Amino acid sequence: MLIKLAGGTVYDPKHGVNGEIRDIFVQDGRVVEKPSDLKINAEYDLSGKVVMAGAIDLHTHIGGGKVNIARTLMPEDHRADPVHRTELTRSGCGHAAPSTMVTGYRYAEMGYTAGFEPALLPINARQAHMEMGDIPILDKGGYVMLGSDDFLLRLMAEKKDQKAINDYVAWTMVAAQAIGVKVVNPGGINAFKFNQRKLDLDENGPHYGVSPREILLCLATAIKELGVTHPLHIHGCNLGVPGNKDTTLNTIRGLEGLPAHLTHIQFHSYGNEGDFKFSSGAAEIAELVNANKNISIDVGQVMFGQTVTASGDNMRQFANNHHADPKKWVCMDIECDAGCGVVPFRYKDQNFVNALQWAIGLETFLLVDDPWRVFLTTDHPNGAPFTTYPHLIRLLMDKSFRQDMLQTINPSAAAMTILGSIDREYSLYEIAVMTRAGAARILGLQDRGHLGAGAAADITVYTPHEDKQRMFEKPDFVFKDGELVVRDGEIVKVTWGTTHVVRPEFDNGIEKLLKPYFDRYLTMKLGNFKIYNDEITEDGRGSLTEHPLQFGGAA
Amino acid sequence: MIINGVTIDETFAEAFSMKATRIIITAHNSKWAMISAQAMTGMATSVIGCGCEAGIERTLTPFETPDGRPGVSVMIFATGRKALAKQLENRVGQCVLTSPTSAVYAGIDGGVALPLGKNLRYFGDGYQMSKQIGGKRYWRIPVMDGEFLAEESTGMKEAIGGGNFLILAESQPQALAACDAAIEVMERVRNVILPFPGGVVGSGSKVGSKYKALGASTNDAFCPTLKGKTNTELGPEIESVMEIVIDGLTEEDISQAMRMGIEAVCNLGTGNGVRRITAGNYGGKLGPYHFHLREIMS
Amino acid sequence: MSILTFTLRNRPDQRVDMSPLTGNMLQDMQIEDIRKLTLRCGKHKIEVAQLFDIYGDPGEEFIIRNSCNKLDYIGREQKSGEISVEGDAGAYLGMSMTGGKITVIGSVGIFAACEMKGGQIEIKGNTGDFLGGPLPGNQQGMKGGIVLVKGNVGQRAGDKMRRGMILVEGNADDYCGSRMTAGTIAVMGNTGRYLGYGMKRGTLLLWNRPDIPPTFNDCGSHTLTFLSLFFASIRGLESKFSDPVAVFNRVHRWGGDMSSSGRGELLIKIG
Amino acid sequence: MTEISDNGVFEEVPSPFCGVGTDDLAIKVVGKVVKVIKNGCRVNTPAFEQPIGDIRPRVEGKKVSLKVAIDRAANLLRKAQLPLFGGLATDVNGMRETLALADRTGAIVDNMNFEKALRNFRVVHDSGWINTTLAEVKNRCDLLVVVGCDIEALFPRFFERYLWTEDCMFLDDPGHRTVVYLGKGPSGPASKSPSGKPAKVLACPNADLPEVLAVLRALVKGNSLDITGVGGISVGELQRLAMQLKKARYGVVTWAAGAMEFSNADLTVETICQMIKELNVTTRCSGLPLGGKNGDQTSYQVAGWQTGFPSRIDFSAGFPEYDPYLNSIESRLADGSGDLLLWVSAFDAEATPPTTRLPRIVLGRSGMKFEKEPEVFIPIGTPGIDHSGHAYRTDNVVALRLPKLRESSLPATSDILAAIEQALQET
Repeated sequence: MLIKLAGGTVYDPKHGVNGEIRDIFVQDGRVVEKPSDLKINAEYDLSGKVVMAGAIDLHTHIGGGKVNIARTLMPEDHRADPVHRTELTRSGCGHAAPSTMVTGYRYAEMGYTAGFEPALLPINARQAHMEMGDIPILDKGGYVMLGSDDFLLRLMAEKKDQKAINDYVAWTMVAAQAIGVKVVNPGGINAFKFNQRKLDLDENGPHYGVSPREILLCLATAIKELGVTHPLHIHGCNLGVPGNKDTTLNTIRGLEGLPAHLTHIQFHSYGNEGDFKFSSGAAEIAELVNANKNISIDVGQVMFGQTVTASGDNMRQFANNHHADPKKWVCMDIECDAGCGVVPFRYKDQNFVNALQWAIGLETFLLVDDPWRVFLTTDHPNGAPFTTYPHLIRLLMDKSFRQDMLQTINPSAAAMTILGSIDREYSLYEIAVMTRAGAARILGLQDRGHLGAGAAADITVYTPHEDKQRMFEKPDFVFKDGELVVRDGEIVKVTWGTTHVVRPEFDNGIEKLLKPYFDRYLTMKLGNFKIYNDEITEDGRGSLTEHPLQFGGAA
Repeated sequence: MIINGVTIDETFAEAFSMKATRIIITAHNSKWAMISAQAMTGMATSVIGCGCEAGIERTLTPFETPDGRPGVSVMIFATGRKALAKQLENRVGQCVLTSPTSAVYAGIDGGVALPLGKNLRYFGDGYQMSKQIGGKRYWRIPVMDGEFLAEESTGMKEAIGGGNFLILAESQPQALAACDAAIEVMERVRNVILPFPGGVVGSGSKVGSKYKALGASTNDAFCPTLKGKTNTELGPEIESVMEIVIDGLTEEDISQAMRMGIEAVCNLGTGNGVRRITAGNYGGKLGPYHFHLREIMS
Repeated sequence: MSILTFTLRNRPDQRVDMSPLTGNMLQDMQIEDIRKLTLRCGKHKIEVAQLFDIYGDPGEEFIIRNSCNKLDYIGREQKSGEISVEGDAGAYLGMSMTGGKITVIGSVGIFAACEMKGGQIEIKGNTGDFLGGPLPGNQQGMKGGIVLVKGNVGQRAGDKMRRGMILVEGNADDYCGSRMTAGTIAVMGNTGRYLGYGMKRGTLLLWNRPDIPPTFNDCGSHTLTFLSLFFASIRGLESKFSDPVAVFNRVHRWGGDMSSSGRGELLIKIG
Repeated sequence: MTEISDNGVFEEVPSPFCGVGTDDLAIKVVGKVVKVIKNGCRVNTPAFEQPIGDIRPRVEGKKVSLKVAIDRAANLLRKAQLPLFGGLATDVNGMRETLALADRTGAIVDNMNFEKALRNFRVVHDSGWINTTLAEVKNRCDLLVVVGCDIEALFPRFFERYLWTEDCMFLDDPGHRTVVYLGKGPSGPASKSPSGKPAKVLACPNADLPEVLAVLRALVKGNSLDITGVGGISVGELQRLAMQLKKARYGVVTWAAGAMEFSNADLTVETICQMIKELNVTTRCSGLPLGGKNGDQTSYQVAGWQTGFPSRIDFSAGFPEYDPYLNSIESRLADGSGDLLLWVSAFDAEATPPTTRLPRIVLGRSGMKFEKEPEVFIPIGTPGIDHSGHAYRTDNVVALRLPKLRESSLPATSDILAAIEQALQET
């Protein structure tokens, strides 16, 4: 089967292609060089259309226990957005915490072909994979969460060498079928179990006497030494706390040049100036990010409306419970591994703090120079549901629209942001970088996020439009692995994507430490804890795609 | 125009736009409702010196009040919404809330809402309770004598302040008697109050003063003891002048009160020393409402 | 001119969602169009005329005759108009209605007056559980209007009620006024156990002394002025509540639920 | 992973039956006979050892081929106006297929134990909670309050595995943990500490639990009450318990919704959970709902991620509608709107469908017996014995990988339901 996508205007930043008219050939699910003699089975005339690789969301909460808690917590949100079945698609619910099938459909309908769950609790990774196994079309993957788990803290407290830590990290990644490692409020979730309500970067945590800075360094080093492409995915200390920008600045400085990804940085970019002791720290943070090439970020943009926040950071989620709207929330301590907190939020444009959060996110997007190192996220569903992305893209690409929106928010917040003075407008090329090529690069997905020969044929075709929201919310065509899955913004075929993993090597001897730990302290046997490949592949529609490790400096 | 020997001047009373509200105070018995009403309308003769003009409109039978207890209807006038709201809150807070067995309700429905129980409720220190009954919200505030009940808010209306007429008589006792006769009938008129003590002003004022600090001073043209020293308005037969000031919701209300009052005065006639009726104005330049005495009496 | 009347032909197998039929929706419609309105009935959407014999003139008022307990959502979101139900009604009667009136001659299912915001519901028979409650997950039950029940009400009447009045001439089952956050429930008959469970604010006005829940504290006997207003406000209802002999303002007050924020009250008639 | 040793014994076998995620069983399989040889208990051993009955499907009592049974089931489903899918005791894949078929046929799905589980679910819908999981209990819990359930009768190995442990990361002596029963007392000695200290029991009848918990919550809040006792428990005792909860470093309050057999028990669970939230203002305290036997939790989890709702979901409108009261099978059998019952019960042959005049399609654990023969009976395998699969344990966080222990030729729930769905599409 050979498909020709003819004459589209192509944006393929990995190959420096910036709006050039090109033909793209797809064979057996892959992009190929122009074949000389083969018969073309299908041709799409894409003249006047914009062609990009399928978009990749590198931080979206689409699977795992906390997402299902969020779903259970919000029946009213489901009732407000019922999704009908069709001959082709399953029914479900949409909006803040959509059902798995609807998650896949709605992402694909926006031209996304991959999404990564950033908080795979090791003990809950099996569930996350099973939920993601029910997300159609998208490729997926997950970052396993470490940093508040008692085993790591024990290793650190016992001053075990970096190698032991590397082995443990690698073992956990493999056992949890992960592509990266995330740390959430390093040590903080653990400290909360000892009734500590705050843990600063250089504060020693209870019981183990290990500081968040030490945890960050130790994990970032492990990732680098193991050759995992995706740098340590960091959800830092003090999320949401006014004045936390200093923690974030110190976190970046403290990484000592190690590669790191700071996630939903908007929630970590707050000053404490002004009448309400809440201000933007975006400019300072952007400046430091610009200066430190080892750092990448995603924004975690806040958009106005109802959503539900779901995080492993139960220390901070507990602290935020009085903001719950509607007034209900769940916190959990989980299996000496981590925790979770689920709190519904309604971000209001007339609320000073919410409006400034919105502005801080946009400032961050616009002040970080290098689109290869800043990624488009709302930390779905924490800042907003992922379905707001087209609106967000318009805010980034259209200054006058941005200015109009700025006029409508809480005036005190509008007065506190420099947003109005920023002229930058993202280009289509830059959007393609941050949502495709850059995301693939930072994840180590060599055959995704671009349109060169050998790439998986995940391709999105848009009709250019002055209103970029309209353009990005309803692509003309979406191909997944070469199959047409969306036409005119509607699902025409349901396929099943793969699960991306890396498998760093480790010394099996680590199990000599782990097995007795499992037997003595945990409630599950080591052997039952590991997720085996056939668990993901046995149903015939799931698959695993292993990506190579990188040594000698990634990216 | 002369009625029963009394000269009605060819002049007019000049009145001003004001904002007004009405509240209903009830209590265990009419005595305590009246005490509370009198206290809250005390020292409310003139907006200039008191911030508002307030008075008792009438007493209410148990059948006329929301809670079936004896009550008093009170009206309060001020120059603007803010001033009115502030005076209302202060006076209800200090004189109605504090008055034993009292409760307070809106006397005007609709229009711009002025807080009544809405702010007083905080006196309840968290123990206050709200109740919505028949589409209206009430606050139940626990107090030492039981429970103070206050409606959430009362309505505000556009109103008129400063309707007036002056009674010119041959002697002080005769002027006073004429006032008494006028007040007795004017008190029956709805939608008006007579904010001055007993409804009567013995010391009408003019605008301005030789002393810089004062905005108003004695109306020397009507002071009988100054006949020889000032540009007097008084003939030799006049020995005392008294004024009745009327605030009301509409021109009709004020006109009616003035007509009834002047009629009562004229009924006494020259035989009782009443000689002339006139009215206070500022040449028509200050107030938008002009109550021409002869039109009213025709 | 005769009142528009829908006569149910047969008891349907499936439950029927009656929400398209409200006073305000029908008042300006032609009879032909009303006949063609579709109602959800299980998996299917069927035309009104397939289920009901219809006669009379469209207007704000209509009658459902031969009604049964499978007709759900009668008067849902009604803004104005008047529905008379002759027979029983199903679940969610008058859900989210904001105005107008619904009268039911028979009994009704669960969640009557669910999240009702205004208007009046009168039920001559009994109601199921959750009268005036919220849908699971929602934070506020009934928020306004008056519900008058001449019979008995099921469990958890007024769950999470926020405003408005529920008047019960008969008895209320267990958990009456659970988790109430405001509003008034008046019960002339007896009340079950766990009265006002988790109640934050609001008033349970009782004619008969219940078993006082252990988390309500005695606040003594009082004459409360607001009760005069309460009775005055319902004087116009055709109910025992409007009988002048029913009026009282002397009560024994119990404050609670002390396990919750404890600002609610049981007011029990004295004498 | 469950390992098979040289002598034909499976080690470290996880159990889907007990709800608390026991995964240390040793099981010997000889042919089709399963024998628990280590770490069995009253719940798990008989569940594993239940012998296989028929393996042939039946239509109206006559043995038929699988294809005939599947076609008959598809025919019944095709004709049904409102099929009711009940039982729902199966593994993750079984539940996935159940929902796919329900979505296609416009059915109502209702787990057989949801009436009990709803006592917890309504709390999550309405107000939420602070909960913990078994490993945290094992390593941190210094005060366990057991509300209204006899843990050892329901979960025989709970104390042994999670409380009276040899090792514990954060308590000097796990044997010094305090255990208090509120309501029902223990039926056996399991709650007695290793040194022989019995649990404190504040006993009261079930029906008094709502009030006892309300009083406890009021006391935790610091409110004073007029009463001197409730449900036979003195306020002084409850005041002491309130102080214990406030002083505990990591208190855990546990309950089994299934044991709270009184109406509106969700309100009592809510009271417990709100109290726990209030305790967390100053100390740590968590809830631990116990349950999840025989795939209950599995069914709620999968329904949760595929529809947003845990159970009692009506697909007849073409999208999932949740009504935890009206969409119960019991209610739909009573009002006559359901016209076909499809029952899935892969774990417990005793968990049979209700007897009704409606036609019934039963996918039951082999050996299931009926008062009245269903139209279609297809014996199915048990996840974790006859085929591999996944099941959740009580704390919802941990999913167990269930191994296949024997060759029985009994099909998986998901295989049968997928075949029925396929048959529906073909004609």
